[in-house]
Amino acid sequence: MIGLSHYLILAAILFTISVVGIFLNRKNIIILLMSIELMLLAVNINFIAFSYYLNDIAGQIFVFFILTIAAAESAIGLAIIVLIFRNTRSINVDDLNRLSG
Amino acid sequence: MNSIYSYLAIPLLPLIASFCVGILGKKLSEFFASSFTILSVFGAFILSCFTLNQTLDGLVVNQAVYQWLATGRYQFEVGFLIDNLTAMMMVVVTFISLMVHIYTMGYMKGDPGYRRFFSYISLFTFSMLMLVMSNNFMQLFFGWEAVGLVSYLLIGFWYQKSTAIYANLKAFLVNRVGDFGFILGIAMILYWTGSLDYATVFKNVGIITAHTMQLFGQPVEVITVICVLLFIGAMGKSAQVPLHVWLPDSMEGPTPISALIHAATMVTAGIFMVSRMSPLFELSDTALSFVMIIGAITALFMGLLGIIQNDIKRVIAYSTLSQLGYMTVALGASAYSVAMFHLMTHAFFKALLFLGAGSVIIGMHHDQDIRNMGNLRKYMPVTWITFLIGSLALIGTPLFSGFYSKDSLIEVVKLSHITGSNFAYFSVLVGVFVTAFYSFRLYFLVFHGKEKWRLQTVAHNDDYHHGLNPKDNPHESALSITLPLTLLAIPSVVIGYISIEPILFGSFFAKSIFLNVEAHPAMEHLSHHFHQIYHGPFGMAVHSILSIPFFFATSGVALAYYCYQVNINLPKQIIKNTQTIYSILENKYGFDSFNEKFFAHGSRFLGERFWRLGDEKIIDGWFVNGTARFVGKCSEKIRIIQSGYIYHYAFAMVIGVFLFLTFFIKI
Amino acid sequence: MIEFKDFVFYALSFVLVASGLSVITSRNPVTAALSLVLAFFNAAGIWLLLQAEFLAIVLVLVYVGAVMVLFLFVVMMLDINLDKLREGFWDYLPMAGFIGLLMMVEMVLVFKTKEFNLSPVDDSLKSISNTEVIGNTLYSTYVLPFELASVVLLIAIVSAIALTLRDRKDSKKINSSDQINIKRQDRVRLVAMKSEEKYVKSKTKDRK
Amino acid sequence: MNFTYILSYSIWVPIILGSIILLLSSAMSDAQAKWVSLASSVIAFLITIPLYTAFDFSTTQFQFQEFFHWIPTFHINYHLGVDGFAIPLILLTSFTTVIVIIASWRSVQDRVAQYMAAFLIMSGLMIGVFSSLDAMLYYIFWEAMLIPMFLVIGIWGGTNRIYATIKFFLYTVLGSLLMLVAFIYLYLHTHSFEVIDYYNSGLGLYPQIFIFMALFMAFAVKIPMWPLHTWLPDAHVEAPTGGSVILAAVMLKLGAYSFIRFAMPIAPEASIFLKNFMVTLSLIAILYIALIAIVQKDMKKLIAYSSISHMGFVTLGLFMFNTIGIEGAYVQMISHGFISAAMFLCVGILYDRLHTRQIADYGGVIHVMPIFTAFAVFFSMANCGLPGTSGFVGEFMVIMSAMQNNFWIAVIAASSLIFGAAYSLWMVKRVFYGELLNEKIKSLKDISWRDFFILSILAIFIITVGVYPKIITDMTNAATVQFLDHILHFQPITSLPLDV
Amino acid sequence: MNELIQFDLSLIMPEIFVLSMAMVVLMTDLFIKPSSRWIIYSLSQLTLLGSTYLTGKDFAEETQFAFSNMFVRDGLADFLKMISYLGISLTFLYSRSYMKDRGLYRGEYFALVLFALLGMMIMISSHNMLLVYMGLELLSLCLYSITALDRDNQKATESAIKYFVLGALASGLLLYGMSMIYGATSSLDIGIISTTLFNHPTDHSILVLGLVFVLAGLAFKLGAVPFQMWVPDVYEGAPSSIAMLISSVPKLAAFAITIRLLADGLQSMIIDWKEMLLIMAVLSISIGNITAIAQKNIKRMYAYSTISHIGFILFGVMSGSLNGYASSLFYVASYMLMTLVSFAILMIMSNKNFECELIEDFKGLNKRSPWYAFLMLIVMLSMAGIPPTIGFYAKFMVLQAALEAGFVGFVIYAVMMVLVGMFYYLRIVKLMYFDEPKVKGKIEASLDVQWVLSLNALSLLIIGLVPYTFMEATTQAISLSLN
Repeated sequence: MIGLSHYLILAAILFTISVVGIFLNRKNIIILLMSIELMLLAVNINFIAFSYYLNDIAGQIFVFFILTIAAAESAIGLAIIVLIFRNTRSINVDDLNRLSG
Repeated sequence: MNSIYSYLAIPLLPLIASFCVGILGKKLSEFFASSFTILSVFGAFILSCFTLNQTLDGLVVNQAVYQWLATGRYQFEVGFLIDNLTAMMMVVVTFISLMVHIYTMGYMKGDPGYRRFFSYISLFTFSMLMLVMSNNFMQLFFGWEAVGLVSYLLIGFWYQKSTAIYANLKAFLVNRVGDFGFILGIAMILYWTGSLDYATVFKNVGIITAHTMQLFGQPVEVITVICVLLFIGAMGKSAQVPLHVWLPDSMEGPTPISALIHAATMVTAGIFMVSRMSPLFELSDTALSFVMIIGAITALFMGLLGIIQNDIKRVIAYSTLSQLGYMTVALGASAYSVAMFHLMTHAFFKALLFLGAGSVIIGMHHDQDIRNMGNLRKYMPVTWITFLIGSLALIGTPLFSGFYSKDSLIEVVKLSHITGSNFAYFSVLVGVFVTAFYSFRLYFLVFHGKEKWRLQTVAHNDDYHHGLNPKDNPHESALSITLPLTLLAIPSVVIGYISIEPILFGSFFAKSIFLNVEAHPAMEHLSHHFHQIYHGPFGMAVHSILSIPFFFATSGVALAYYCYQVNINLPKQIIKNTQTIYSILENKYGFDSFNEKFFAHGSRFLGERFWRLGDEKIIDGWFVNGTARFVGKCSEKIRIIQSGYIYHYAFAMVIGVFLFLTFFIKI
Repeated sequence: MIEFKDFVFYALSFVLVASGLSVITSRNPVTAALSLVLAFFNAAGIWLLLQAEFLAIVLVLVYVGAVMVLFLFVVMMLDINLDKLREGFWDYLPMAGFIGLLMMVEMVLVFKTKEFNLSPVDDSLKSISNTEVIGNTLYSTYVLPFELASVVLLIAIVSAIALTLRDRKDSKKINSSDQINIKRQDRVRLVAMKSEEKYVKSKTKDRK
Repeated sequence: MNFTYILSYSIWVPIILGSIILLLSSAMSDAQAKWVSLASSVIAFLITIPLYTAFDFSTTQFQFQEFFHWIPTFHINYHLGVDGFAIPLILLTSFTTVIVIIASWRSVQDRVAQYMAAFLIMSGLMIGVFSSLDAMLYYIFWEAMLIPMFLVIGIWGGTNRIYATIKFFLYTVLGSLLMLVAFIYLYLHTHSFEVIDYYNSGLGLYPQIFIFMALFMAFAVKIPMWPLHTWLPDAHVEAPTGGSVILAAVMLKLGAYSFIRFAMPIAPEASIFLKNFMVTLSLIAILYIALIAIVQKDMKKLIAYSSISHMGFVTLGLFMFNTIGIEGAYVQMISHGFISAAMFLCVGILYDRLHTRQIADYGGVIHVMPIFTAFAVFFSMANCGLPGTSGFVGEFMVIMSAMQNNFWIAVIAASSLIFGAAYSLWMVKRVFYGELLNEKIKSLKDISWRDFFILSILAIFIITVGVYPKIITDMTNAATVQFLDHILHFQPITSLPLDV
Repeated sequence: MNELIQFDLSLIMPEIFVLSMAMVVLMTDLFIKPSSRWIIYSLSQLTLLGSTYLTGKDFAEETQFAFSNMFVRDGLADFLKMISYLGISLTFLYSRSYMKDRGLYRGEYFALVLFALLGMMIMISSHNMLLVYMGLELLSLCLYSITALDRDNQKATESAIKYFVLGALASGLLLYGMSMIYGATSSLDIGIISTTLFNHPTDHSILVLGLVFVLAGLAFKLGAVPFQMWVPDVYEGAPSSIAMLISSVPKLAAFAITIRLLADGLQSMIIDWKEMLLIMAVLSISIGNITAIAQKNIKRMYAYSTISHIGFILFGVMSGSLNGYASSLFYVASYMLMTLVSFAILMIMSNKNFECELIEDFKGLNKRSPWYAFLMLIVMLSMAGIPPTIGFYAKFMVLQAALEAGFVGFVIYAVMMVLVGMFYYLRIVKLMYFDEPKVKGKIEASLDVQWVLSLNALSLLIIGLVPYTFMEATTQAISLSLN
């Protein structure tokens, strides 16, 4: 029988994948952002699973807002990436170390 | 003159004079400066004589002037104790001071520091009077240090001379070593008797005799510790071995100072102090033995050094050391009055000798080397005669003042049974011979024989000793110099004869000096001798002609005559044959070099170590700057983490979360 | 005995995890983006299992339809040197694997071993359509966040424009008010000069 | 006359006058600034005089008390008041400020108004420290005082001034931060920042030790006690003359005063418990530091080390727990205030003329500056504790009190008689005596009437206290008795575990 | 229902006003010439004035809820909002000429800052995790784009992307945590979470799991170690005016949600978050102070100093008592006042061709302008925590609260770190007062900036002399809100 914990574990696995993704794709900002999207997906699965098992709509509402805001966030994030690319002709994270120390 | 405040005038007169002259300085004429101070000291002298007269009538004043400090259960007052002992000292001090004042007018003529000098010696007179007149330890210590200060200032009077400023620093420091013991002694007295007032202390002192304290793991009688500590103070001031090293060097000061401070008055402060403290010292035989042995060593070994000195003042200085040793030996034998008696006679004839030496030095144009003198009696008759009188008094020629004091002293040591008295007796006996020898060595070399300055060809290498040109003749000094010489010569001759009876065997010191007759009967025996065998001072002189001291003295004079008048080359041969002994004497038994190497270098070495290693390297280097450096290094290390790469930042966050999870989730 | 629902869950989960892994390991950002699309589709499926139909659809519409397209658009637009980005790709794997694995184990242990003490809030929820419930609550209870969400979107628009919109460098647009407002001193500059003769003289002097 | 707010006036008048001078600094010429500052400092000094004349020395009560609620949230009050311990130090402070301003007349050329203002403000703050009866108020004055000093050393100091001033600041703050922790701890226990409430806090021994050590860090740095002393030589060497004078004459006293006011009465059992510790440190200061002073090559450093050594007497006297010791320590504080001020002024006078402080650069100064030399020798003598000067009284009393405790403590303490003379007079010998070899020294002129005036006033004070020290102990007698009574009969009520 | 909405709206009036005015600003910008930007500036300042009025008009004496208990208006909220208005207003004022010089004096800037203010107000007033998240994102998105507003500045864009990526990661973590807490307590409402946890002890470890993630998100916003890495880079990279904005007011909002979530919602988990906060606080204080020493760029130095200040704020929160929260509130408010001045002086010293950002640039400021040097001195002393400045009381209150909570050892450690911190503050003082100026020339600022800046800086001293009112306000705000 599939229970709540299955969903939570699935989300946990996704979450972990996204964390590992951050480590692996450290140089590519776009995939970095995608990893974060994956993380948000894990969060959403959590919320929806809880919402379902709690019989409470609030979780789903939260997910609704997460989706909205994540979209807005991506827009801004991508805009900044475009700026970066214009300025340095690269999105390589290694090139972004003018600020350090 | 019954109110205590009237006695204030005695010390204050010189103080006021000193202040006026010192502060106004160059604005005063030389004549005014000197006459003002002389008048004030003269006033003090006259008042002192009055006081002496009063005390002879049995007056004893012990009264506070004002309260100095009151704290808890302790009260410290400034006050005077005037009794026979004090009065005698006051007269001696003011008299010699007066003589020196007068003498200085001639001696210091034309010196740029003329006024300063008068200011200093007046200040000294004040300090010395405060010392002798005090009725408590605090004030005693004040006078004690104040005379030390003036001594310091006067030794370094010619401040451009490097030897002088070396000597004055040394004098002060060595004295400070003595004072170190002295103040500890005072502190112990305060602790055990609850007061520093003489009267109270002497009243309470009986209580502490039974007490012992642990020192180096040994039980020691408290009273012994107190006495030894106090005596250490006396050792500093009265130049007893091993704290004597400053006195020969102090001869760098002007000669009047040597006479006043470093012969007649200040250096005897220790003797005076121990006499004053007789109620304490009488309670501890151990301390008395200690005193006696130290005195004996000083008396003999410092005298020996006098033999080889060539500087006229140094010879007299070592003689002073030796005589101070004599006095100390007397103290150890509980013969305080004898010590005081010798102190007084010594003050007169030693001042005379020093002033005479000063006169010679002027005559020789500041050449002090006796090897360059000779036959001065022809040119300086007054000096010659007075000097001879002084020398005779010093070696103890019967009927001279020195005879009475010294002979009594030797006798009382002989009669004493305290531990170390045998050694002391031996020392003082040999000392008589030595004294006679060096005194007359000096005398013959200076006043008799060839006129050796005429042989000199070499230019003087020292700027300050001009010396006499071979062709010049020395002249007798002016009246201001010869007058004091003459005035001092009189008591040098007669004072012993006059005063031996009242001072030693009469009741003169009865109220001032406490004697435990049962434990220390030497004085009693001496008195018995004096009255029963000699029948008075003249009889004493007659008797002494057959005594051992007289024999030693005459043989000393004879030997000096032989060596320096008859067989002039003998001394050189002796020196050649006794190189080792001679070099030991030459090095003054190595005290100076030991002090220099061990104490001076040692403390500088330690200081340097503490500073460079302790302060700079360990505290500053490791802890203070080390911490700063450590933080700085940490800072640089932590900066590296802030690499500028986004992924490192993200890692930090993720790892942070991970660590938090690991720490806090308990499954 | 595996129920159908379970089977669907496992199947979807497997693909979801696989596509997730593909997102983080693919060489090309485009592949990654497409894998992410796949992941979203599977997630939407899982959400359907959890009876969140509305959100499942929104996920597909909004995320797949808009966000991922935006991603792809940017990926395509930017001329990216892929090789450089892949340098040392696996260097951090040990650490990542270690931390990821442990973290997962920790979380799984939390979820696995403990019983949830859940108290269902409202049973009536299941009787009405999911979309309707969401609609109702969104416009009543959650009206404030809803309004704020609109502000967030507005901000996204404003800032995206503010950041990326720029005048083209070769644009010849004329600002007429600037032209009218111009003053003489802005255009003409009077320069005081030394007289020519002196200048020449000094020149010759220099030559000497 | 009514002197209700006399303490506030003493504190705020110099601060406000100083601030005004600071604000108007650009509008004033240097000469104007000097005269205005002098006038201000004299006014400030005159204000403090009624503290002495109107004080009732027979009672142990705090007098001239002022009480206002300041921060009721934490029961912090603006509470001022003085007892016999504070009065002499307040007078010393305001007096020294006048001295400093006169002494800086010629030696300061740069930013005169700011310099003078800094000292005026500092003096107000220091009086604040001496008269605060509220721990927080005290702490604020204590810390605020650092700032002008920091700037004075940093702006008008010597070549290595920055290292010195930062070291000074951090060292001091290290201690005072721990003191703050201790105050807060006490506040949590007593719910008050009133010093008097702290006295009756009834803490157990271990909390007391904690409190004592925290306060110790603050005060020991200030005094300074070995091994927290290394800031002092640096600070003194680099500070301008006025800074050195204030530092030595007043600031070091703050630490000792605070031991009397705070550390010992608040933690009486602990102070008895830690007596041996404190005595050991004091003795190290007396002996070890004296030895270091002997080998110094820089005059100011020498005097700085001698200050540390002398302050060792203060702490030694305090921890003898007898009347003569505490009063001796107190007299030593006052006396050291005068003597060290005078010594630093002397060095300053030389420095202004030759711009070097190295002993080796001098020699034979007496030939050209006899009057000055007379003063310098006198102050050196006072520094090595010559009887008749104030320097003797404190040392004498402390040695007396040490003997009541232990023979060997007294022995080590008395050794300063030797070492004190050694370093003071050795310096005198090398600087003032000897032949005139240096050409530059030959051209020196003797001191001006201004310097003469300052030095004679100081000399008169030194002699007065030396000849009649009762003038000081009369002020402190009653306070001392109560102080000892409190410490020796302290009864803990409850014990507060350290880890609350 | 209608009345209810009306009541809700009346509570939220300031937010509505700010939102509407932000849009007005946005629209106005389209229709005015660049030379008339002062209109926008004035409009923005008017907005803040108006919202101050609206908030102050019915300053909350008691806690009131709106929008199904999502929105709360209480003493804490109103106090923080008032300070935020002040902060934003000062930010506008101080940055005016700086932004003009760099061509950033544009409508978007004002609109975005006002939107960010809205986000902060929402955060401050949120009583529901959803609203917390909304407010947070509202604020963050604005800040990301403002950071990148100087589009051609490589440093600025670099810092923006760093801020953005890490911020997104942080909100992912925060959301994950929220989901856990939601699951464990079946509610998003902070009040209900609190009562549920009190009444029905639920599974602990899942709560801890949630707590760790939530804390990570909060710590990121505050800039506490180990989530502080963005702070120095963003401070350095962003234009000074924007760094000033990021460093000042958002900390108030972050503090508010920290208090709401931890002290209110998860109060029964105090044992757990106390320790976590302790670790963060100790690390922040140490790393902040120690790393600041090695900095050459003053904005970076400010960043590390901020991190250490955050450590202190967490120290107060960690104490877990009303006293502790009040101390943190006092700290964060006074911190805002200090940081504004510190950045303002930086901007005054910059001009069109010169960007003052190296510590070296402060050399000899006393010679160039004694007054600004004095103001900077006050700020540095205040940041170092030397009385009688406001910074001292901030530290005093925090230490007092921490000591009350029994952290003797940590208090002593913190105090030692304060000492380390003094070193770099003193270095600025040293450069200003003891060194010779590298650049000559006077420092010019418009009259209003001069006066306000002076007032602002002097307030640090004046509040330091009479801190009672301010202290009482914070204590009141906390005790009214958290009972």
